[in-house]
Amino acid sequence: MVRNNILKIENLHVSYGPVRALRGISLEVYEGEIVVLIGANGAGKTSLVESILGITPAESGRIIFMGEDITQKKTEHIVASGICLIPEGRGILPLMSVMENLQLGAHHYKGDISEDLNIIYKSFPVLKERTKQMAGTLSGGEQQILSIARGLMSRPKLMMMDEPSLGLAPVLVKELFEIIVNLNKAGYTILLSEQNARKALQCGHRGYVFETGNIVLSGKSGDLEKDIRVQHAYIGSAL
Amino acid sequence: MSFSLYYFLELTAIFIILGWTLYWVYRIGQLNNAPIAVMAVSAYLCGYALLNWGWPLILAFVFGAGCGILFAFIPALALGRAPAFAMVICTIALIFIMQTVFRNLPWFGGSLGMFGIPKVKKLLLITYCFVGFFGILIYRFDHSRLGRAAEMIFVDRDIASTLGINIYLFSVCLQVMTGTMGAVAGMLYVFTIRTIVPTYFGFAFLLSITTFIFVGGYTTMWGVVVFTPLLWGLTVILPESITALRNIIFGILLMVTLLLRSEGVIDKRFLRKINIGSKLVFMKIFSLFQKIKDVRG
Amino acid sequence: MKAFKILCVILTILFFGAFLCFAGSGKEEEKASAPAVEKEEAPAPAEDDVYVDEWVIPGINIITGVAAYHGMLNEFGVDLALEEINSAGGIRGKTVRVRWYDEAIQDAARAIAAMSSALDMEPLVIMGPCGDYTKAAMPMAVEEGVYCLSTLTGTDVCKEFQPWTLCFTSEFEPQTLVATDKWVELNPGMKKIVHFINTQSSVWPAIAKAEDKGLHKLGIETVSIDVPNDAVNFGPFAVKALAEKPDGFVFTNHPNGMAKIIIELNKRGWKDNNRMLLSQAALDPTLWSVGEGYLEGVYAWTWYNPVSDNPSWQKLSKRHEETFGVPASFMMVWKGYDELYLIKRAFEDLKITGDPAKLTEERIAIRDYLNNCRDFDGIFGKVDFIDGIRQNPTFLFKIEDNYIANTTILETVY
Amino acid sequence: MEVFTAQLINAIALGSIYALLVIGFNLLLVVGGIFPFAYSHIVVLSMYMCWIVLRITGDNLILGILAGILSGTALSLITEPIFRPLAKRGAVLSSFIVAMAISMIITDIMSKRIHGGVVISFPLTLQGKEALITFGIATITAGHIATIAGSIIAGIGFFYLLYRTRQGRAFRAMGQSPFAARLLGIPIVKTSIFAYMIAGFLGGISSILLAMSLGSASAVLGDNLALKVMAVALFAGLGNIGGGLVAAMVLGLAEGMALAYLPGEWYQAISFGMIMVIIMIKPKGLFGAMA
Repeated sequence: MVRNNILKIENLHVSYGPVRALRGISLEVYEGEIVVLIGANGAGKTSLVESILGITPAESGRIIFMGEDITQKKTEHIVASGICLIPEGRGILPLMSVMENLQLGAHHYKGDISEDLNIIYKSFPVLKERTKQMAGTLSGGEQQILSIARGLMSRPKLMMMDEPSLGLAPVLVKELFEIIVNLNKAGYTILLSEQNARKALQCGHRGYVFETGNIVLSGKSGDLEKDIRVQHAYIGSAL
Repeated sequence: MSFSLYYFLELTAIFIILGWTLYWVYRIGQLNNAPIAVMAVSAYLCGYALLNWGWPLILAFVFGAGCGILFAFIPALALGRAPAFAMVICTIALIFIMQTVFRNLPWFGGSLGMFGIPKVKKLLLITYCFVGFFGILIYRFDHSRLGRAAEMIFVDRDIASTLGINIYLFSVCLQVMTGTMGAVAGMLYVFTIRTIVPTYFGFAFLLSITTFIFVGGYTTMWGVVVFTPLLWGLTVILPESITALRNIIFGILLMVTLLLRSEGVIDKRFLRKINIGSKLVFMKIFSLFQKIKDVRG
Repeated sequence: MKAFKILCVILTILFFGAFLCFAGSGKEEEKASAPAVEKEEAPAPAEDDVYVDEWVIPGINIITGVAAYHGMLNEFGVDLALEEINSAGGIRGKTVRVRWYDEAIQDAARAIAAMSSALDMEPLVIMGPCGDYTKAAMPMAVEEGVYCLSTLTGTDVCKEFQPWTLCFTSEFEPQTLVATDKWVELNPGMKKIVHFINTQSSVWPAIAKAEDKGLHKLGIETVSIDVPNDAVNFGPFAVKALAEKPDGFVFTNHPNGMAKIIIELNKRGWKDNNRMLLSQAALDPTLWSVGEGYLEGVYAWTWYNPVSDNPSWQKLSKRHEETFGVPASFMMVWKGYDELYLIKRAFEDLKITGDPAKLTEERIAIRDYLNNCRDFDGIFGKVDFIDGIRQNPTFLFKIEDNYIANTTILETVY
Repeated sequence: MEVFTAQLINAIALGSIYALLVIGFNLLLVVGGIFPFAYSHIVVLSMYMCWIVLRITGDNLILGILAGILSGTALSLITEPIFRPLAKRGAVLSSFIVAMAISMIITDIMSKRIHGGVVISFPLTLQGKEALITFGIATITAGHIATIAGSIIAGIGFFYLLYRTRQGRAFRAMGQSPFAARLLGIPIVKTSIFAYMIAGFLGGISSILLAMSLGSASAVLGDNLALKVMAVALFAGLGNIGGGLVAAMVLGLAEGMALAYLPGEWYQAISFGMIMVIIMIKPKGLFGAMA
């Protein structure tokens, strides 16, 4: 069945002053998919994610989301139209309570959000216990869950995650990827940029491999996993 | 030379020394106005020694400087670890406190002040000797091991302490050193004015120095040297018709400069360009000489 | 790099050398008195021609800063005088112009810059600094030997720089004695008085001391309360005063503070305004602006008569009312007017030529003439100057419907 | 006993003046990301605007009050584009100096261009000619009640705004981490403009309350208030809004009592000395920063 295209990037160029971070990137994301971006640090994964959200301006190329060109749009409009980013290092507000962080997640939505809160509290009971606590007092894992929950509050059509497994204990990483898969089953399209290539490719449908600002390889995650170059570079050879 | 030129040069030198005291302590990220309070202490004590005890000039000068340095220790020891803004308000408070203290102590002539400080011959030469001396001191500091340590503290205090730099001691030494410069500047200022009143070392003085250093550039020592004469000269030669607008012109100038170059006109990048540029020019001249010598040789 | 190190060493040695010569310069014996000690006869220049084609007199004034209205009112008075003099043929046939320099307020560096630019004009006389920092600018003028009309900076400062400066305020002690005697006489039965003072100003503490002395002589106890310049709320001072259960008040602080404290006292039940005496600096426009409606019956003493019927004062006061809507009373308004007429009289009587060759000679002539100028026809009528100090009578008056009424002139013996 | 209550009322009035100003100061500091030294000057300039309108319309109070509030808001909004590049670069120190430059310009305008620079005083209808309640020498004037009530209402309203409303959460988020705020879709420019507007609005109201309680305004009032408000903010901890209110009351009481019971000439040294000692002991301020 033909799934409609959520996100389409055509020949995107992004640079920070003299440094050219992205050199002509093109990729697509279809509804209900988990697309994985793997690559070394500084290969341009974070720059791509930030330029989609409009934080770093794109020099040339186009970003089309749900058929609408959002390249020049302001971040607040992009977030309101349904893209959320769970940033590297989780980006929660430590001196505000868990409840306030969640409420901020739905900042662009002016209506009643208590119904969304209940869903979140049902699916993540740990947040319900700590709802009045300052977010800074939560553990690493809990902060990651809060970050994801806050993303959900904005009712996204596309969830972008930038290295969510960073700094988590192995047992929590497993739990994290289960959450990602469950979310996907619940209908959320996810764009996952990850260092942990093995885990990411296992739960992802398709993947792109980044190197110094351009895509060197793309395809189904199964094929990528078997590809020798990917194994050498990111998974560590199975030999 | 004409009066206005003489006093222009004299006051520019004193403003430059005080600008450097702000620059030097800001090298480790602290904004310190204590030298202006130290100015008051050294000026008053030097004046008192001259007028009441009748000491010779050089002895009174050294006595004033000594008391100034001792006094500079008090805020330095207390403010070693203070963050930038806390230090600003503390030292401004110290200035007002010293003003009140000298106004109410019976020996210093109260708010009427002290009169009749003798005129010092060749004061201009002496002032510029001190400017040169302090300039060399700061230049050597900037290009020395200490300068690099200060840069490290400015960038990140925690990493600096991991490298074994004792930030507290560094800050105290810098504050006492700039206190000395403040003491010397205070006495030179009083020898220029030849009367002392508690409010000489107050808010108006602070405002002009802050303007000079922030427009000139507070991350390099040359910003103050270039911009103090420019800005102070500007206010002196303003034509009669627009002297009334002096404050507004100053305010707008300050605002525009800081918006365009938030670190002042002469910042580190500007200096690097000049260094590279001057080396190129120097090379060209040098090679020109070579050619002439070859041709003649 | 090595060359640079050597250069540094040489420079440092040079500086210490200069430092030593600093030691050698020693104290230069130069008291404030004039170099030429003996008083020679003022030279009457033979020919009557005037060297300059226009008299340009430098004036140092408060143009910028928070007290800019002082400078503006000073210029207001001088402009009127210039109009009158120039329309009546100027001084010795030549028109007069005043070149203003700005000394700002409480900024010594500005005061020096203003005075040095004025001195660079090789002037015959300077319509002197009028702010708190006259003392910063005067040593320069005294050393150069130029007479400065820094008229309102108090007798103490004037004595320091005598004979090179003129003072419109006379000795405070005799004046306050006469004023407080008359005031106590009009309000019998006062035992204890609260005295609001301001220790931050350089002129007012001396007046306060003289007033205290006068009151103590009459057996009245005084309690001093200091009102600082930057006070925002004046309630505490009024309460502190009322707590002393006084019989009356004397104000020797900033007019803005005077008016505010009087309002606070009235609001806290003090009704007897006659038992309040404002010191000589009170007649600032601030007093009328802030104190409107509360000053009924308050006494004040000054050394000039703000309701004098002298035609020139009436003219100035009328023009002041047309421009500002309030009749003139502030000393800054008329001080420039009298200064300019003093200069006119000196130039004409001494036949000043303005010839650069005779500059020093003429400066000393002007100095000696003005220091002891007899029955000068000022804005308030005839007045004498002895040793640079103006001999004023003392005026005590009451404030009615926000202006000055029934003035009594008290003869003062100096 | 009357004397003490009278001095207490004065001190509380002084404290509430500082509290009113420190709220706007902290808001601009937290959300605007700048050091708003010129905030008190903007408040005093709005007092002047209110006075001008009162004179033109012949003491029509409603128009005067409206003028004060509108000019406070407008002036604060005018400074927003000036500070925006600095806030974006996070150059707080440069914003302190630019604010000082603005305060120089405002003081110059007030000291020459309005009423010839002479101190302006407000009509008695605004100040209240007679004291409302008097017992002995202690009096409570309309101005006192207005400022105290005003500061309490402003404090509570401000807390409600910050901790209970959507916009308040956006303010605090921007204060703590502008990057995270952007990710959450908070419009950075619109929010900071809104923050300037609220601070300006509060400044306008404070200018009216100040006119009622002080009864007059002068060019130098701006500088005096600015120094005191900066001291209060630092005393409580930069950006700490709750702490700012408490510190304003504490400093107001201390200064009021110092004015009342200590010898006058040492008052300035003591009040500044106290601030210096506290900041030396706790450089981050009494309550720590950015709560």
